[in-house]
This record gives sequence, structure tokens and C-alpha cells, in this order.
Amino acid sequence: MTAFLAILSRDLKLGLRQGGDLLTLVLFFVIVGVLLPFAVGPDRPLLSQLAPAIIWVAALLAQLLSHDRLFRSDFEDGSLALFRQASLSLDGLVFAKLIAHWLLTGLPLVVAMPVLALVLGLSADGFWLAVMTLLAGTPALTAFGAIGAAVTVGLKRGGLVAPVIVLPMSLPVLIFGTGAFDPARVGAASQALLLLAALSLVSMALAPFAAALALRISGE
Amino acid sequence: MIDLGQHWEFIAATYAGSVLVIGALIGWTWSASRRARTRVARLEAARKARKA
Amino acid sequence: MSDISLAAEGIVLERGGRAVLVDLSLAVSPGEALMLRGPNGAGKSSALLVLAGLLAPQEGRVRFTGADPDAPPFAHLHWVGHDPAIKSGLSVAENLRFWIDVLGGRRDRMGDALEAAGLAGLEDFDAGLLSAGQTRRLALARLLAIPRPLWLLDEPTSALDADGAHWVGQLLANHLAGGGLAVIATHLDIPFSGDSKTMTLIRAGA
Amino acid sequence: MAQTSPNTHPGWFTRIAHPGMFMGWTRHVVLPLAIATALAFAAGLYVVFFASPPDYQMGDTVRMMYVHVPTAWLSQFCYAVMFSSAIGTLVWRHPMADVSQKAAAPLGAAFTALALFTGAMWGRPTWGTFWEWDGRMTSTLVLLFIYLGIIALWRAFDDQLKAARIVSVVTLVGAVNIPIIKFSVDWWQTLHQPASVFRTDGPTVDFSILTPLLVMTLAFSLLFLTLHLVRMRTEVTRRRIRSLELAQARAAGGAP
Repeated sequence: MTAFLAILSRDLKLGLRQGGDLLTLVLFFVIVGVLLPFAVGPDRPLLSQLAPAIIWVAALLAQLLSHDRLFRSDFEDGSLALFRQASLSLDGLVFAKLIAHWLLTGLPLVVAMPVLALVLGLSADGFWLAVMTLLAGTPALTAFGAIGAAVTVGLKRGGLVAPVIVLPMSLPVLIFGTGAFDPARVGAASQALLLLAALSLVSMALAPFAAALALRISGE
Repeated sequence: MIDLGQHWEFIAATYAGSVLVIGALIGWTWSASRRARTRVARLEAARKARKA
Repeated sequence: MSDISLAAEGIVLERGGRAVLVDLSLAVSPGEALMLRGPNGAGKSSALLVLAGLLAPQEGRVRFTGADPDAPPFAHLHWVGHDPAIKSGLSVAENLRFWIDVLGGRRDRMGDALEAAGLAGLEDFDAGLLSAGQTRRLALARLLAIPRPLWLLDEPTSALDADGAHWVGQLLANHLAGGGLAVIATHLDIPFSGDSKTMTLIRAGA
Repeated sequence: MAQTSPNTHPGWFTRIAHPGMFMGWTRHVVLPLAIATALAFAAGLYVVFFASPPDYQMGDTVRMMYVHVPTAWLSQFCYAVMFSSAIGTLVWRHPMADVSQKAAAPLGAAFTALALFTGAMWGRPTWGTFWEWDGRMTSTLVLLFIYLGIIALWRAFDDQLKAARIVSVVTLVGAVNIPIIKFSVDWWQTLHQPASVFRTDGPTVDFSILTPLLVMTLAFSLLFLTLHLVRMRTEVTRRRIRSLELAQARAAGGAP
């Protein structure tokens, strides 16, 4: 447990102290969300209809951007090799890293949501629903991204391959995240939120094992 | 040839495309196999020559 | 410190289709150090990785006798590689405290360890400010702060000056006097008084 | 703590799956298999075009199903082959499992692409459009992306032994994920398109379309087996080339 908390607090400390990364991430999320309306045109009803899709695509891209550094610095400075001699198994340590990573890359998106909600003309209900889906869905994105980051950690040009692997696997998150907004279907929102939460729980529980396995192989 | 009905062009395209893709797959597999075999034969010969 | 002995038998290792270790056997008992010498590419670092359990050999086995069978695997050894595993952005003390927490050491030993490593007074400095030699000393301070019987050191004196090398020698001598074991891969002589034997590896397949 | 190397029980499987042995016995299998494939295709195509009537509902477009269904089946079967090989790689570290995985990935991608293409061709006269965001078509497309991602990952590694084990992890994760993707796509489809044109159970299967379907499926499966075997042989040869080249480079380098 000490080891778990140590990893969690170290990663949070590093993430917050090198605050530039955090800022870049949030900025990227907002910029993508603001750029898309330029492609669509200033049609307010259309934009508010597209808002969930825009928010989720922006969140997906922003998260994708952040995964590569999840294990890379620990891999390159030798920390990962030492983790193998810890009192806690590598799976547990990776789980701690995932939680820290989500707090640093998933949660800030929620904080930046009001800006996008205003620009895209989202209603108050829509805003809260978007916050809820982001909260319920981004852990799954972190989990899939962690697997992509772990399998490419040994590659110098891994930053290019990882998204190709991660994006198709993230499709369910995108579907449930935006599906929650469907006005035509009664109960779509609660159903989608439940599915998102289930997906996040299961993937966060299983991803550490897959990622730790890939990290062990990469370390050889 | 039998009459394929009003949609014959789609049926023809399906089979033509499949033949094309499968042909390319067979050709690729075969040429890769051939290339590997000639290369390994040359290397084995070189090794024998070196040992002798 | 528990009386653990290390034995490796018939290790065969291939990496990337190349034979690196062919039938390597070695044994180290408490109070003893084994120096692995040999040219570059002879597999010194790989041998340490196998002993540390970071590389799985194709054949052969590594055995620790006298180890607590309930302890997690490889929890009784320190492996120190080329990379220091020190993060800039964290202070010197935070770095060491982190590894004490992760590897299961005792925090109250931290002050002594930093003192011994000659880093006293630098506790609150960002580890990114340290020189290469200081960084290596900080990495080695882990060995003092977290007592474990077996040390596997890969070129411990690289990046260190004569004083530093002398310090490493003293560290080793104390460790062995306390019943510890060490396997050290090095191409430099480590000035050190104590029970040691040397094993020279040659390049496999040459 | 003891480490043991993967034990080699000299059972029949280990013996026929040893790379050297494998090359020996498969040499005599390739040609018969290729001939059997050709015969099956000849028989299949004859039945498809000359010996089967048009379907009473679909008319002659049913003849496209005879390519579409076998390729769609292979697109999933390939993944099953990769999945079981991935387990072989991770659990037993068997070199032939590595080779089998690597050989299957491009075949899977090709058959999946073909399934999509024939599906689109069938869709035009049936739905009036080449591409319908139908649940099956969409999840097949995602499957194609997964295949392509796995191929890209294979190519990103220099060390093919490490690549095999890393790719195995992705293949296993993908296997868990594919049903979830399928489910989510189906959920998405009911959201946007309540009445699907394409019923999953299909029109009642008539006996007259069953024969050509079975023969063509057999032919395509034989084709896969042949290609997979040849590609595995090529891959084993490539590894042999690599070790020979390494030895030669070492000898030429004048190493002590």
C-alpha cells in the first residue's frame, strides 16, 4: 500500500510541477473544440446538436496526445526495471500510475468543459450530461491508452503506432459517450452512462495486467 | 454462361475484385517465398564455401 | 541480515537471435563479492539482468538458498543499472523517499544514507541539478537506505571520480562485512578490501 | 526463487512443431493442399454459376453471397488463429506460434477487406447504397483497422522475437475488445436506425443456396490454409536468413 501511494503521489507531483503538460492538454482540448465549429459553420442549432460529438472527439484526441509519456520516462530512466523489485507487483504499480494519469489527463478535461459548452451552445442539461459522460468514460480511454503506451514503450517512434492501435479499441467509449445525448430514445442517457461506467471499471481493472505484461516484455 | 439478371455488373465486379485481391495475395506470398528461398540458398552456399 | 546464497547453473541466454551467455554457472556465498570482467559485448550486463530476474534465460536456473520462500521474488536484491532511476522535478530527498516507499525500506535510514553518499545539505535541491557523479551517488544511496542482502551492480564506478570509486569500495567492504553478497560487472578496478573473486566472461560464439 | 526454462516434452506436437521438423513435413503438404484448393474452387465456381438457381427473394444477387460469406467467415477465423497463436507465444514461447501469428495477420486483413468489398457490392443493388452504417459492416471495418494496427506494430519492431510477444498482448486485448465493439456498434445502430434492412437471421435459407455456400466456404478455407502454411514457411526461412547473415557479418568483421 505504501508503494501504491508512493507512485500515485510521485506521478501527481511530477505532473503538477511540470504544469506545462497539463496546460497544453487542456488547451489542446479547447482548441480542437473551438476549431471544429469553423469547419461546420456558425449554425447555432446545428452546432448544439453536434456539440456532444465535438466534445468527445476533442477529448479522444487530447487523451491520445497524453498517453505516450505515461511509461516512457520511467522506461528510459530505469525506474521500470526497479519497479520489478518492489514489494508490490508491477500490475499494482501500473494501476497506481493509471489512476494518477487519469487524474492528470481525464479530470482536467471536465474542468475545461464550461468553455466548450458556452461556445457550442450546449444547454444546461446537456452540459451536465457531458460532464457525467466524460467522468464515466475517460477512465476507459486512459486504460486503452495505457495498453497502447505499454506496447510501444520500447519503440523510438512508438508515438505513431500507438494511436492506430488505441483508436479502434476506443470506439465503444465514443459510441456510448455521444449516444447518451440521443433525444429520440427514452432512457438512452442513463443506459449509456451505465455502459460507460461498466466499460471504465472493467478496462481499468484489466488494463494494468495487459500493460504490465507488455512492460515486462519491453524491458527484456 | 447463364443470365445473371439485372444486377449482373455488381456480380461481375464482386468476382473480378475477389479474383484480383486473391491473385495479388497468392502472387505476393509466392514471390516472397521464392525470394527467401533463393536468398537462403545463396547464404548456405557461401557458408559451405567458407568452411571448405 | 539473512544468510542468502546465490547460485546460477547452466545459464544459456539468447538476445535478438544472438547467443550472449553459454552455460554460465556461478555461486556467491555471504560475505563474498564476485567481479564479472570481460570485453564489451561479453554479456556482463546481461548476466546481471538474468540474476536480477529481469531477463529470462532460455536454459538454466538462478537459485537463492536460505531465502524466505514467502517473500516476493527478487525482493532481496538490489540491481543498479546504467540508468539511475532518478527523476528531475523531484528533490533529492523526495527521490530517495520514493524508492524507500516503493522498495520497502525504512524512512528513518534516509538521513544516514544521504550523509554517507555525501549529499547531506542537498536534500531539498531538485535532483535535476545534480552532476552525473552526484546522481550516481544518489542512486547508490538506495543500497544503504534499503537493506537487502544481494547487490547486483552494473559499472557502479562509472561517472565517479577517484574519491567516488573509493567510496563505492568502502560501501562494498561494509556490506560484505555485514554478511552481504555482491556481483559486480565492471571494466574498471574497484579499490576495495574484502573477500572477492573474479570471473572473466568471453564473447559467446567468437 | 528458481527460474526454470520452458520444458520441452518431446511429445508428437513438439516434434512436428519444431521449426526444422516443420519445414521438413510441410514441404510435402504444400502442393497437395494447393491442388485441393484449386479443385475446390473449380467445383465451387461451377456450382455457383451453373448448378444453382437464383434465390427466390434475392434473385441472382445471391451469387455474391457465395464470396461474401466465406470471406467474412475467414476474417474472423484468421483472428481466432492469431488469438490461439498469441497464447502459444505468451505461455509456451513457441517459435512456431510467433511465426503463425505473423503469417496470419496480412491474410486476415486481406480477407476482411474482401468481405467489406463484396458486402458493398451486394449492398448497392439490395440497399441502394454501397456503404450502409450497418452493424455488421461497421464492426467488420473496425476489425480491419485492428488487423492493420497489428501489422503496423509488427513492422515497427526490429527484434521479431520481442515483437511476437508484444503483438500477442495486443491480439489478446483485441480479442476481448472485439465483442465489446460489436455490442457497442449494435447499440449505436438501434439508436439511429431502428429498422434495419439487413436482418441478421437472413431470409430463410434454401437448400439450393446451401450447397454452393458450403463448397465455396471449403474452398476459401483451403486457400487460407495453403497461404498460411506457405507464409509460415517463408517466415521460418527469413529467420534462418537473419541468423546466417548475422553469422556472416560477424565472421567478416574479424571479431576475436
